[in-house]
Amino acid sequence: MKPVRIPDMTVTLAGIPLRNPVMTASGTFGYGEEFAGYVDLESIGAMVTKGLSLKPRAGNPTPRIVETPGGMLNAIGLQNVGIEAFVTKKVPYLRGIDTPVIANFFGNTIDEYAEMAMRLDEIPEVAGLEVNISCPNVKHGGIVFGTDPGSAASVVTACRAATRKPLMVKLSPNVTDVVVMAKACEDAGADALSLINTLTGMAIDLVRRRPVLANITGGFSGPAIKPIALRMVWQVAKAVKVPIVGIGGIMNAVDALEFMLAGATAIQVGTASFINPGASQKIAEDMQEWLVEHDIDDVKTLIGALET
Amino acid sequence: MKPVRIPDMTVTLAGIPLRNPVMTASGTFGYGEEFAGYVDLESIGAMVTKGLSLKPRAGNPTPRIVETPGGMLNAIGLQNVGIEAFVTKKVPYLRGIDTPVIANFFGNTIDEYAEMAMRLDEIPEVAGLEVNISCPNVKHGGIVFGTDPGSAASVVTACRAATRKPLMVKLSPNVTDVVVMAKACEDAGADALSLINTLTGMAIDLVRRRPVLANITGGFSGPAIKPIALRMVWQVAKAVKVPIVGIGGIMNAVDALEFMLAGATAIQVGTASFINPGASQKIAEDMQEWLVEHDIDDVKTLIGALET
Amino acid sequence: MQFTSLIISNIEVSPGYWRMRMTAPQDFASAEPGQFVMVRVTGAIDPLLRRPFGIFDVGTYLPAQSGAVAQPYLEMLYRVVGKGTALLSTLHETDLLDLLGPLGKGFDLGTPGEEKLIVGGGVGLAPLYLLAKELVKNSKVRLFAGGRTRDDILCITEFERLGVECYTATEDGSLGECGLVTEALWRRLDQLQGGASVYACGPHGMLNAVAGIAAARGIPCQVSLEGYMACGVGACLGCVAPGHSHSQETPDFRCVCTEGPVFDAGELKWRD
Amino acid sequence: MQFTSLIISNIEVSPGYWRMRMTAPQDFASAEPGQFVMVRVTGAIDPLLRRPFGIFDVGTYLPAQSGAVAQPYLEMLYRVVGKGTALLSTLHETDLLDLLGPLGKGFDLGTPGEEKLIVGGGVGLAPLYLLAKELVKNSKVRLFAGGRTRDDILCITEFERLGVECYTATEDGSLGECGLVTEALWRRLDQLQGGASVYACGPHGMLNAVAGIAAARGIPCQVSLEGYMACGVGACLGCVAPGHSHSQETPDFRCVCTEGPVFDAGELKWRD
Ligand SMILES: Cc1cc2nc3c(=O)[nH]c(=O)nc-3n(C[C@H](O)[C@H](O)[C@H](O)COP(=O)(O)OP(=O)(O)OC[C@H]3O[C@@H](n4cnc5c(N)ncnc54)[C@H](O)[C@@H]3O)c2cc1C
Ligand SMILES: Cc1cc2nc3c(=O)[nH]c(=O)nc-3n(C[C@H](O)[C@H](O)[C@H](O)COP(=O)(O)OP(=O)(O)OC[C@H]3O[C@@H](n4cnc5c(N)ncnc54)[C@H](O)[C@@H]3O)c2cc1C
Ligand SMILES: Cc1cc2nc3c(=O)[nH]c(=O)nc-3n(C[C@H](O)[C@H](O)[C@H](O)COP(=O)(O)O)c2cc1C
Ligand SMILES: Cc1cc2nc3c(=O)[nH]c(=O)nc-3n(C[C@H](O)[C@H](O)[C@H](O)COP(=O)(O)O)c2cc1C
Ligand code: FES
Ligand code: FES
Repeated sequence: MKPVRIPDMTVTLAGIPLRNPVMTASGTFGYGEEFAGYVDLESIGAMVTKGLSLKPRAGNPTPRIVETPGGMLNAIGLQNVGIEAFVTKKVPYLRGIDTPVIANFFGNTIDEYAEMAMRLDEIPEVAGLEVNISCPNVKHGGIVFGTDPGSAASVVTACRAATRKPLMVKLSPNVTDVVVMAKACEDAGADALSLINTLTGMAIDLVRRRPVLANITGGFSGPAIKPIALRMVWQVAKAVKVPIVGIGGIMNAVDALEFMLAGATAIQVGTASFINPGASQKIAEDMQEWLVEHDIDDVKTLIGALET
Repeated sequence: MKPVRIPDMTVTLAGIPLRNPVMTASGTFGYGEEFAGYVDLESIGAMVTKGLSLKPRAGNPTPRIVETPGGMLNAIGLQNVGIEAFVTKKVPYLRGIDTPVIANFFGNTIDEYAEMAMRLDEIPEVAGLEVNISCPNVKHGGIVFGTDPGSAASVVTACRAATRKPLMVKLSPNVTDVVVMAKACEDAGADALSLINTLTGMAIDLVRRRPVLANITGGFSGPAIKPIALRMVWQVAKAVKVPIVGIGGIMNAVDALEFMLAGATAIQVGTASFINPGASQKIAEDMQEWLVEHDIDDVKTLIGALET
Repeated sequence: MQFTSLIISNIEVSPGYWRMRMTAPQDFASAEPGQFVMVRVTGAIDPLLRRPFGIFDVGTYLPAQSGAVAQPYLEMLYRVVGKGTALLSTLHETDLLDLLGPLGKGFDLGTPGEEKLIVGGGVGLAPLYLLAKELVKNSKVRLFAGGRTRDDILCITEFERLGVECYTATEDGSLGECGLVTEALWRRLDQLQGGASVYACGPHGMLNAVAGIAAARGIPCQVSLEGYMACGVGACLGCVAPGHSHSQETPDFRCVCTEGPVFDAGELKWRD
Repeated sequence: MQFTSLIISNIEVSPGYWRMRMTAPQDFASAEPGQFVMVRVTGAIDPLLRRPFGIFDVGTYLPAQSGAVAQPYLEMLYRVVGKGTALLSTLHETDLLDLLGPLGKGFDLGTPGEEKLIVGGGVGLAPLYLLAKELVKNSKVRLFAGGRTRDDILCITEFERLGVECYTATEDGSLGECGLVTEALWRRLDQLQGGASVYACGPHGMLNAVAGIAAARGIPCQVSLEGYMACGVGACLGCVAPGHSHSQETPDFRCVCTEGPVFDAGELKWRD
């Protein structure tokens, strides 16, 4: 019998070394602490925080979530504690955990985005930034930054100027051509791209004749969206040079490795953490086991290794 | 006990009277005949044919389909018998069935679209036309007609000029703003809009390190996509005056009625016919039963009756 | 805590209402009344999300075989309303379920000796049985159980066995008084001498009424809320309920899964 | 035909291979060997699509109770490879399944009296048992069964009971000859006197080899193909296989579910 070699699971994401490619997705893992009883937080590659804004945000009225076939819709409305409370209430806990923390954030204007990037730049516990551009531009008629390449580039340029930390841009899938968006963000200085954010969906309560969500529409996530996410990751990975973080419906190690084949350097586990709070750790462990079984030394050899 | 009133299930779609709002979706019901053993073809509202082109088309190599969580991808590649064979081999059977037949068709150029519309116009058994604009424009670098409002409008204008039959345009969901597309088609003369066509997705075979589909990407359909379809139908119904046909993940009568609340005058059953070949008839029957239970006289009162 | 549970029994106790007993880890014996579990009803993705259920009872079960080890169990009382609960009701003894729990903040047991008034609407009784079991140790407990018809009045015998005095009311008069159970509650409060506190679980309209009654009488009232939940651990922010001072301008949302499901009625915003 | 079937038994006949007997409508008795069924393994949406399986056997079952009505049944022999088959293997007697069938075009039974050579690879044996049952009525039948290991050689006893002469070969030599079963087929053909025809089902590589051998000897050969199927009724066009004259320029696709799954080898395009 051959001695079992432990495969190399490390990857480097825009300069951030990760012990394995498994990150947790923004908005699905709280600020880490919520999952401490279910996940060894030092077993995963990185944690991404709930999306942060300058001021605390209350979010939308309820109902905010609804299940759909193989997925869910959420209209949380970006409820978050705000950057002040993040620093005073959440960072101290994260300081004790030896796992990179990526701060996900957003703004209502380009200036707010830039200010957030500047503020986050000052927090030593923050290893990198993930800009959520799927937010309406309040100054320009509410068109979502993330669906217009020009606006997206402006946001990225402004954030880029405001931080020296690795800057990751999270792309919206609600676009005709995600490659155009990806290139605009890369050209504007993104160090990495993460995709996909949620698709826009809707659910109806037939008997009440009303939308289920108070917000009418919501963000669609979960296993149902995986085929779309995988397609977009593959398209973008072919078109850009910066590393890609694959997100969307990842429920297990096989899903995660498929995203890596499609071109992702790392992946994020979102909705799966709701169904199984230990999902991120389990996925990292199962990925390693899969590599052992398939006699692969280094997870990095899978990145973009899809044969087409 | 109150005597049970049989609810009025009829709707009129762009001048075509339907006995009920349930149609079958293009590419999922063959040319009707395939389902004769499972569905009373005179129990449904209308049948839409597999997409037709001027010449027969072979379609893509296999594998052409793959299951995904709550859905499926197909890359049939628009295999079809061509309009000649449709007239000689399929129409004679359809002639004997007292249910409107809508011919779904496509072309590689605007001229081909127009020619198809003209040819279909001559077939008395064809009650209406459904233009599939989710096809690459071979003359203009392969950009899909259905993702550019200008190209879409040109296709519709050309078809409009070529036929006096009711002309329905089938919209692609792979766009940033489906309302822009819808309005462009309405302005160009569409009598009705049907949506959604499939989303673009991908599946990977991890062990073989290859895409599952020979075509790499495929069209995503089934219950998984329902939230996106419902959202788009709602958005479009608010923005246009022409009737809407709702399509996407409809598996049962509740789904169908939800689409009507969102603004659809009729609906199409697609993937569901694969899982249950009798789905279309069952949905029509169950819709009627639901109306009886909820004491609703006329299905038309539900169209767009969502309270937001 | 996440654990796999073996179903011991799953029986229909009233049309559409089921009671399921399943194995639990040792620590479950100390679950607080009012806490809940999140149940994954299938290993497949449909239904996808876990379903929240109150803890109806906990205990230890001694299998009939001689020498068998005593097995801690938990019970749920659930109503079949949709896909997930329909699936649950098809499960049998020895089937396995994946659970998270005990989750959330339970009921405060209040001042020993003072009278305890428990109000439950339909399946809202579920988390109140374990509560009553605790409360009867130190206080007089009365239960006010309401429902639409007699089929919605559950497990009264079990409460009576604890020594709880039970009042029932149904909207159609098919069991107990005809009308709302809150009327019986009013009457009891009128007769009340000395301190008391109120515990309620049920439809939001009923909780609203009970909170109003308790506030009018100036007695403490705890309510157990429901909310659409994805995670159950405070991460998704799906389950929130408006706190007392909540308004569009001064938003104040509480997390039902971690700050609740049990709240002091005064902490929450109620319709007038 | 769409029907609900009650499972009579579901047993593992070799590691990873299961044989399921289930009730069938009366008409099923006339199913052709080589036809298939489409099985919905769950009422939920995961897995979504039906799964195609060959008809291993059909028959009539007389329940033990006196006076019970004779019950037509069908059998499937299936290998657990993924989600759907894994789920199937967890089902028990009295569970229900939703089926479509019999579907497709079966085997042509050929000229009575001539020798019939049946070649099956692994679970490819599934549709060949019913075929053998028909063929033995009029002809000498030999079975060539191949697999990777002895676990992949299935139900030989059943074939022998029909009077079929069986040759087995495994790639690892753990049962029968070591090597490919096509070698035994070559040898038999070398000895052959008079007409014969070949029937094959199994992995595409094996079918390719068998078709080549039969063509080289100029004897008729029918093969049963697999294809990814969504509908099973000729509507989705997912399952197609390239016909003999297929090329990029002159495309010729055949529908496996309606024109097949059994084809004359000569109708199809093979790799050289
Ligand atoms: C803390 C808490 C404790 C509960 N305790 C009990 C109990 O002990 N017994 C009992 O019968 N029911 C209880 N419920 C309600 C129970 O969770 C729902 O009835 C159940 O989730 C319905 O699932 P379904 O799949 O059958 O219905 P569906 O309508 O198909 O569910 C669809 C989605 O809506 C959610 N949902 C539906 N109804 C409710 C509801 N009333 N509250 C919250 N989410 C809902 C489901 O969880 C699911 O995500 C409790 C709810 C909460 C929040
Ligand atoms: C006409 C026909 C007859 C068959 N007869 C038998 C039989 O008698 N016994 C048996 O064990 N198997 C048979 N198969 C193969 C069987 O259909 C697949 O093994 C089964 O569908 C796998 O399902 P799964 O969910 O376990 O695998 P998964 O890999 O999870 O399936 C995913 C998808 O791929 C499809 N798929 C996977 N493998 C195959 C395959 N080999 N052929 C076609 N589709 C596939 C599934 O149907 C499903 O849509 C037959 C296939 C065909 C086309
Ligand atoms: C409840 C919920 C809240 C989310 N909040 C955020 C957020 O604050 N910022 C963000 O960039 N993405 C947010 N997302 C999107 C996820 O990070 C992820 O991109 C998406 O859910 C797709 O991945 P999944 O299918 O694995 O869930 C949220 C998703 C969910 C389900
Ligand atoms: C196998 C398959 C073939 C299809 N072929 C066509 C087609 O030829 N023309 C067309 O306009 N739409 C075609 N469609 C799209 C469907 O008509 C429908 O828009 C889509 O499947 C979404 O509905 P569903 O989720 O109910 O399946 C096809 C879909 C499938 C699954
Ligand atoms: S259920 Fe997720 S925060 Fe409460
Ligand atoms: S499986 Fe649909 S055409 Fe053959």
